[in-house]
Amino acid sequence: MGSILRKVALPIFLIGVAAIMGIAWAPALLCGTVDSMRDDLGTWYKWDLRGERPTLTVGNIRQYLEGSIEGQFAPAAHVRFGHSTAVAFAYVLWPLQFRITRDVLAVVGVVGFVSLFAMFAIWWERKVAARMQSRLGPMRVGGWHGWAQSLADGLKLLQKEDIFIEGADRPLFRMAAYVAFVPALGLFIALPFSAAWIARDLDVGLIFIFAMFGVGVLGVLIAGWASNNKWSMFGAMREACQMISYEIPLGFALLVPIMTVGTLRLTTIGDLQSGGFQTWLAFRNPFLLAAALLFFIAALASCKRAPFDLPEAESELVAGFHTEYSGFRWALFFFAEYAEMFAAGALAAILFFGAWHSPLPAAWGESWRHGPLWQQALHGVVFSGPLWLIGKGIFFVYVQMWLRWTLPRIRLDQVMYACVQVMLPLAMLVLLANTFWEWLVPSRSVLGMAANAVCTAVGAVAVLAIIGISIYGFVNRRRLVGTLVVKHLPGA
Amino acid sequence: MSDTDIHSQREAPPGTAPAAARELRTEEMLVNMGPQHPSTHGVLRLMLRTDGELILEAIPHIGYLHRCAEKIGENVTPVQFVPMTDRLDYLTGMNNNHGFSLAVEKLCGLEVPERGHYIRVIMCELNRIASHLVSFGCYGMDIGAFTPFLYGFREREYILDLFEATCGARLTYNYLTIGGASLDLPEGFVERLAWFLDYFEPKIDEYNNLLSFNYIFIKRTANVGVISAADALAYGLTGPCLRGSGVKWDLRRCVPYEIYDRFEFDIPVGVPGGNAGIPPEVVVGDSWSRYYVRMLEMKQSVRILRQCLKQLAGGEFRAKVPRTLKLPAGEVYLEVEGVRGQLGFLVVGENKPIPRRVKIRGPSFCNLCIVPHVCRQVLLADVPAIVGSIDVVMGEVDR
Amino acid sequence: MTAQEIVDILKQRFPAAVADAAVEGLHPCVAVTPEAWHDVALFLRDDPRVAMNMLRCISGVDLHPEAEIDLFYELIAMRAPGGTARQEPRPPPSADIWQNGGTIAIRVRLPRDNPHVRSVADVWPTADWHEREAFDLLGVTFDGHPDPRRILCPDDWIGHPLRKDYEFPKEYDSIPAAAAGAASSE
Amino acid sequence: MSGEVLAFYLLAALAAGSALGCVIATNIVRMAMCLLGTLGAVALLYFLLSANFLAVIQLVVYAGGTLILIVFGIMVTSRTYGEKLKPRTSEALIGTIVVLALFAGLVAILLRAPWTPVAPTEPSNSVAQIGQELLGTYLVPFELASVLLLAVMIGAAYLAQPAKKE
Repeated sequence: MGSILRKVALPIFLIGVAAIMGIAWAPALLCGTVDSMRDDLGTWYKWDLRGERPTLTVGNIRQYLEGSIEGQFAPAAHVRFGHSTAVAFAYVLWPLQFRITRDVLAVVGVVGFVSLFAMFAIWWERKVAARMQSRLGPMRVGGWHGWAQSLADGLKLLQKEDIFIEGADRPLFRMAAYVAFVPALGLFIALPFSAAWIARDLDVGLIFIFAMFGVGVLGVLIAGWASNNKWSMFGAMREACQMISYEIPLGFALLVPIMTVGTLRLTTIGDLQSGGFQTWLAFRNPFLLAAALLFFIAALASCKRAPFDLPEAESELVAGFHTEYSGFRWALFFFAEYAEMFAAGALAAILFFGAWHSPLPAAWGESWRHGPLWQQALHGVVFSGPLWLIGKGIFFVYVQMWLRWTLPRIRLDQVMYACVQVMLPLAMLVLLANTFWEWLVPSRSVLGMAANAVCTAVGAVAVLAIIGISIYGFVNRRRLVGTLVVKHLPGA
Repeated sequence: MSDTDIHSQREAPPGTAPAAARELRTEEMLVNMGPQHPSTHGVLRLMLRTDGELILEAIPHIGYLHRCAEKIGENVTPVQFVPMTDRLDYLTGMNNNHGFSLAVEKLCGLEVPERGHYIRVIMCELNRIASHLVSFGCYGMDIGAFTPFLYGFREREYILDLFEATCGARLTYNYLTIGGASLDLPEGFVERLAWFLDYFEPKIDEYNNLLSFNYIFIKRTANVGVISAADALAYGLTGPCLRGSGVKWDLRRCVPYEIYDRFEFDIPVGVPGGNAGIPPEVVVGDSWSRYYVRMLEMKQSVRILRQCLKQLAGGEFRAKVPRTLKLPAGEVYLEVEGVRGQLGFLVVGENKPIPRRVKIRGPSFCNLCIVPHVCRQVLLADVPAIVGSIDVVMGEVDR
Repeated sequence: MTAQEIVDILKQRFPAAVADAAVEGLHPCVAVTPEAWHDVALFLRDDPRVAMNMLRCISGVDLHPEAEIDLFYELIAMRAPGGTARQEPRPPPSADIWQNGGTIAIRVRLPRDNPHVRSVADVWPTADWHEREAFDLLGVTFDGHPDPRRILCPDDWIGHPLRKDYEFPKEYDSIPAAAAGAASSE
Repeated sequence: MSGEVLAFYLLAALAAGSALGCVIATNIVRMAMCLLGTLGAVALLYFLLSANFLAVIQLVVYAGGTLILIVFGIMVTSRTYGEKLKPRTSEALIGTIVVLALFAGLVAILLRAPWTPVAPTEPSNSVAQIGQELLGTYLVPFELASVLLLAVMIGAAYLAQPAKKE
């Protein structure tokens, strides 16, 4: 059994990925179909409106699918179904017009995405760390580069005993993991993967995500308190200090793009950057570029990643706030951490780096967007779609890993110093400068266009350098890794 | 806990904290750091009396790895005791073998043949590099940088491969023994060693770029745990810890033993920051200086090894040692420059094959006793930085 | 400064306390009476001629059939560049290398039952742990020691293991000893 | 019963239950956690009322800020780890009287209020509106509040600074 699995491991892995993507794609596609049917039927529809809405009947949908009603925008317009198929599909599509169905689907999607991403990211982090350290990392479980390592770890963690420490405050100890995990999950409700891929398009989406980052800290605090362990306590206090302090520069850095675009709705912010690479907000003027950097650093501190990983500094605090946790409760903290890492990366992408748009102007693909199914799919890959946001998010997660495996840890007083004495004044300064810039320099003026061009050039050089280094590293991957490792370990 | 006044509190000598700080002081907390703690390098246990993150007092408790090495030394012959010395400072087995063998040879008046001397120096210096690599990597870990650890171990593997080819063991060698070395160097050893030296020397600069001159690393270690030269002498610090305090003292040069007077090498010491590429934050005797002395010592070891390879003589590698070696009455105390400091052996003979007493002066034991003196009014995160820079191996502290 | 010179200075300063000296052997050593040892130690550290600024080791030796215990204090004078030094290292020293200003061992002989000697932890702080070790393993009591506890053995250990007549316990804390009778040599 | 009504009753029950828990819990950190339940449930109620901005601010300021400060403060200063906090009988009595009076007052107001249902309107851009109002109509009180906060901050900084070395 094992050997068979090992042989077909890579296909299983790839099919799994494809299936996950498919599961994620399908609801959006189907919902879109239903929505276009309603549009075609002349009913108005808007996502977050309350009030009376005409509903489609199964019969409407069947007629639509059979082609008895001509639709203009529906993808189904290009396909003709037979009667029985149409009936079957009609029953599948009918519930999708109700909000509750979509919400359930969204929740399932968010939970699924977070868990899968955490498992992927843990495996990937181990691979990244290994590569940086001339090792190979997980190589055995599952076959190809140990892709099933996280699955195996998850199984192991599920089987582990759920240990309660003598003298721990049991209800709080239990609750802490959830209090840490739920906000990390909750922030994905307002996080758009693309303009249409969002569970709830809140008009205050940005602050909601910000709030969720803040509430998650309580879990860590409570975990440290309830563990009845002095190291956990130290970790919790460090976390509280760090988070409360870094929320302020984080907030200031967020204000800079908000001031430029004038909205808190993330989908609007994203769609304002659809005009190609040079319209990405970070490249609009130098202060936005600086704000992007400040945001990333502050977000790093909020995600308690190295060099700001003081709450779990293992050389000082054993394991910090989760010293006493075991099994699945322990895993929940990591799920939360990786979810927050991705959210921070995705937020950076949405606010500064073109959201779900590719560097190509979205206008070029406008005709594909309304074309047949394959053109729509291609549009999602080439111009704008959730794949781009997930890709950018993963890139920023990678940067966080890269920093973690390179830099030493900062001391607590230095963390505070960096926040209060450096980050905060800098963020305020950037905010002020951006205010004056937006006020005095119109984006169509010579100065505005020159600043845009320079920043775009800087960004382009950075992107090209990263791509170049990656290709160089990949081509020479055998040479860069220590010879011992290549010779002695399996899978080389 | 107020974070802004940490520095003022650190500067204030204990007991004279400003009035406001005394008023705001909360309960003191006793925390056990170790014996199972990631950064206590084995089974050191520190009792920390803390006020928030501020350490008021750190009391080391040792003895968790006590294996009665000295009692064993009184019950076996010196040749049988050599393997036991491997297990003292388990990272520097060769140096320990060497020190004990020298002491017994001095007591019995044995002469080591020429080639034996060179083999000993080669092995000791290689082991010094191997041990400093571990120290470099672990210190990175203590500060929170993971990657240097793996790099240090990667290079150490090459050295252990050489040791394995020579004596079959990778950690507890029992190779340098009374009268010389127990085996000759294997075929091709010299070429492999020469290759390794060429490979390794540029790596040191790479590590300096990666860790030593990293801004965060400097901020974490410079001006932390400053030990003055006078304190270092009073507390019996030796080795890189003493040299980090600016005392240019190395037994290999100051009280020459073996054949170290035939080689040219420098004694790296801690120097004040700002000159010669040393970061301006650095103070003589701080953690960074102690750490950096080790990095420079690796380069000097490479230099010694190069000269060794050039001068390496042929011939016998071990003197004729009687099967039952009788230790004459009297005692001898001999110190060698071990990796962590001066490793001393007192051997008392009484005209029997078994010594009356074997006393081991472990450099880690003597270096560790300064911890309570230095870990005062520092932050919790500084404790690993200080203990790590003193670089103790508990096998030698507890013996 | 050679051992002979140190011994001469000591004999001149403490004629009563300094007994026999063996400067010629492998281990240049001078015997000092326990009562005078603390004063001698202070003198050895503070006298500019001798200036033994580092205590390297304290070793206790149990002379079992005889009813005595020897304590060896290994001292060394490390001279900063510019200080007087006779014994020069063979390669020409660079200007700032510290030099060996002489070594000497002090032997303090104590009675085996109830050995007492004044602690020198206030003279050389490093003596603190060495003396604790000598107390732990050999049962020598150091008067005036700042922290007279056991150091290597547990606090509730009975006996002093490095004594020649020490009997290994059959069990400790109701854990049976794996190798009972390991004390006997082969 | 529609979903919204169901959700309202659930959230109201959660808010009230947590508030009750906050009062009767004997461990101070558990009280704080009950407070989190109340604050969170109230935030969700705001969401239910389409007052998104208010809800989010509730989360940021109370759950994410104030509550963390409270818990942090408890951890740093509390010497009552594991100790049970129980009000004295007199305290409980006074508390009950105050609460009953408050409850009676609220009920009276609720009964007297003219409840005219308002047709649900499309939510406008509430954030922009709030901004306009704050920096337009209510500029003076807003700025006064900021000045007060600034004074508080300066005072706190003054109190926290270490005594000058002589």
